[in-house]
Amino acid sequence: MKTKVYDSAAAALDGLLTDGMTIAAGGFGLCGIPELLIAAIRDAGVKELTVASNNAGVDDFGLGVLLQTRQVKKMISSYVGENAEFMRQYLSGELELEFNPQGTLAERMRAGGAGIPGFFTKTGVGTVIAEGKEHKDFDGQTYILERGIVADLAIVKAWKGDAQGNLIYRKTARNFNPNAATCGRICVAEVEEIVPVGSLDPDCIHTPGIFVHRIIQGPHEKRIEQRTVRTA
Amino acid sequence: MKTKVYDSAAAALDGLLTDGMTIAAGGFGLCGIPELLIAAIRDAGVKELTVASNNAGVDDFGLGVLLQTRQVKKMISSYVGENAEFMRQYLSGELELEFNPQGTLAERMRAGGAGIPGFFTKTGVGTVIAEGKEHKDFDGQTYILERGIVADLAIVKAWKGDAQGNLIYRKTARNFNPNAATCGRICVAEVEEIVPVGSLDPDCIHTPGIFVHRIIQGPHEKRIEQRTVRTA
Amino acid sequence: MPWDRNQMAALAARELKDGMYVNLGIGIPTLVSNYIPDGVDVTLQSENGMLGMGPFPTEDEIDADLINAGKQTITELDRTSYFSSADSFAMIRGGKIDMAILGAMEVSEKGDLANWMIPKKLVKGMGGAMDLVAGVKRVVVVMDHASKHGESKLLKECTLPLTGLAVVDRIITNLGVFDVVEGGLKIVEIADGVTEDEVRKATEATLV
Amino acid sequence: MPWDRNQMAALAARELKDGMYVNLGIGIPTLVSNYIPDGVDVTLQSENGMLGMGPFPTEDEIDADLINAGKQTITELDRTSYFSSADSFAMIRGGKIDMAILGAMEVSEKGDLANWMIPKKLVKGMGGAMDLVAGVKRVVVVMDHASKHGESKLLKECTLPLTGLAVVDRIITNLGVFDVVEGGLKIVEIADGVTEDEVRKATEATLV
Repeated sequence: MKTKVYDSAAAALDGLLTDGMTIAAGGFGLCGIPELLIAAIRDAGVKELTVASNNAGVDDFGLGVLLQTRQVKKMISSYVGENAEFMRQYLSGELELEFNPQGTLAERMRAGGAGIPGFFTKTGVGTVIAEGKEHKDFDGQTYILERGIVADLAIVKAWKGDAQGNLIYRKTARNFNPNAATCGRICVAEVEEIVPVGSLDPDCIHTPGIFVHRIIQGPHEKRIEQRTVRTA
Repeated sequence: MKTKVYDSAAAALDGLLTDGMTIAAGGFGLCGIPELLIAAIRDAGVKELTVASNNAGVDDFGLGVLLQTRQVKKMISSYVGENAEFMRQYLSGELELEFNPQGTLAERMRAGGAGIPGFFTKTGVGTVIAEGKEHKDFDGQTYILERGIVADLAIVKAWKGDAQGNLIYRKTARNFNPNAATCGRICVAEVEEIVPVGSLDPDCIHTPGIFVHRIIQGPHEKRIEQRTVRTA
Repeated sequence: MPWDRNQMAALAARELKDGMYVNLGIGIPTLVSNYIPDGVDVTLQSENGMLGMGPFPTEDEIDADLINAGKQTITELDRTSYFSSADSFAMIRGGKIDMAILGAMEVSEKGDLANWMIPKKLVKGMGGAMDLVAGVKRVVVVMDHASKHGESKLLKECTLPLTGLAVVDRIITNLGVFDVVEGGLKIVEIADGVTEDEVRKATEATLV
Repeated sequence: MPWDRNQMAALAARELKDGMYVNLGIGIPTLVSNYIPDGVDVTLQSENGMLGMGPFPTEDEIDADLINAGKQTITELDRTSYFSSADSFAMIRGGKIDMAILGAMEVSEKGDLANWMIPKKLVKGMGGAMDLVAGVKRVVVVMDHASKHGESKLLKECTLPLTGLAVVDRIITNLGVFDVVEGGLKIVEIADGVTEDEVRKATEATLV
């Protein structure tokens, strides 16, 4: 089989980026974000992006760098409180923002990847989130219809991966990554370590290789947003 | 915390069984079926059951034993070809049968467990499966609405589990078990080995303990349906 | 005397029963874990994808891959399991979490909750709050009784954009404990030294 | 001479391209794995929850926890991963599988497929067939051209309950290879020694 392993983030994204495309990104806050691929997208200069990601990074790291360069037209996110530049662009009308409840966003990615164009949820009923959406009662309770997300490109970060594209995540760095990986027409993964095929436990592979088209190895900065400690 | 560990299948089911209830069962063919809990349900004599399970066992093993004793009113399954008694009862009108496509059944269980009362799928459009179901177009394609399944009781079989109810499955014995586990109001699990809390890798737990209310340990027969071999 | 933050957290901790799975919001709710009664074993969920959240780490234990829903570094326990965000919210939406203890800006007498947005001022996003209040079996709100401007936060109708409709079961404020019941809020308990009259004067919502 | 089962399987195997993820049905399709061309590396999916299916086991390797969708004992490979049935069909429904090679009872000239039920006679269930034909990118059917009674299985309209509507891309029979195109079936190839006239006589479906 042709290898899925690429030498660099730029090489792995070669030919995949177009202006106006939709990108689904894994990560929660700065935890488990595809930082190398984000940086390569910045360097590629592709514009008018719609990005589905729970958060928008901070001003100088994560997706925040794509806001600095004004490459993002629209964000689909649940929480953007850590990013001052985001708030500035949004409040001045330079950036579109579609707020999704966190669980709705995660499920929309999973649904898109699973061939499910729509699902019903109670989340957001009676709030601004429900406006304009189909309402339907099941067993006496009201639900709203939410759409699956299919992205042109998914970018994810895992802990370990192999040349077949099999991925394993570590602790809470898993977060949105497995869901984002499934919803991209193409998925590019960055991992901390590419290991030989056969060395990952087949019962513990979180993202089977079928979802992953290209893969690169770190190094990663893995910045911490809030160092909160107790005294030993 | 009160322990979730019980001494026997009968003890684990005590107080949970009522005539007319709906039970979701894991397993595919005879692989990864909750054989001890099925036997205990037979012994308890509870009747008029609706059982959601991909298959119906064989005549004398798995869910087949509940058909022999006429405890099942209705099956929700995708394939029942291995069970002669099933076919006899069904063709004579003694047993109700709701065929679900295999992926629709698995997704219905997952949806029920995930608080999703309905989802749209392309599977079955234009076939008998779509009759009487809501049709809806998304992006020019037609889909049908399928309902989530919430069962009164889920019974599953795992490889290893701990007193917190965390479960790990082995190879293709995983199958419907993680999905069935989530869709029961109560879930009882049988495992081959109960291991100390902390000995399962937290990144590899397939079913977090929150889904599992009671747990028992084998031994299991693990019957093989079709021994197909090659010469070495 | 009105209760302070720690007393409110201790009161919220009384809600916890042995074996419960609980999600704690940011602010006073995070203090609740300091007051879990002896003999009560609860498992904390972090909605980014973790069950069995441990305390903050020591300097040596800090791990960039291990944070809670408030993005703070934390630790794991023996019982811990990790899962994807879709699986985490499947758990929440599916009604598997026994209780959520959350902060709020406003609560109405019908149990409507507003805690995510002040139009044109505070637009950070709802995060997982809408999913939690829609899915969790019991929702307990812990908040000050009045705003900084002295206005009641227990209202007939919320004025801010809602997080959820008729989702709150109990409210713990610095003045008392209130249950959402048919027709309004029922006083369950009042802080020592605070009179019912004072509570009534400080509350816009109907007290029944 | 019409093709035999192995020749049909070999023809189906020519469909396989390097790097594909493929699901093989029961019957002749399972034989396809014996004819995968040199230099072509495909990964076989088993819809019960496995990617990277290996050959049948030796007696020593038999494992009750390791079966394929036909419930036969199998083995794993270096690349293998396991997952739940919901995740397996998410993969199928989500269009991640490149090709399914399936048996059939009837195929219509519009690509409708019937392969799961003969009313009042054979009521075993559709298993994963409806999901596969609805979700997989390319569906190739391998079957005899005629029924045991000598009737064409390539029809204008299916007479049996459908598995899927307009889902088949290519049909490989013992007489030839046919593509579903606008207006009917297009002859791609005919078995050596079989004449086009013979094929036309044996076929009810419109041949274009």
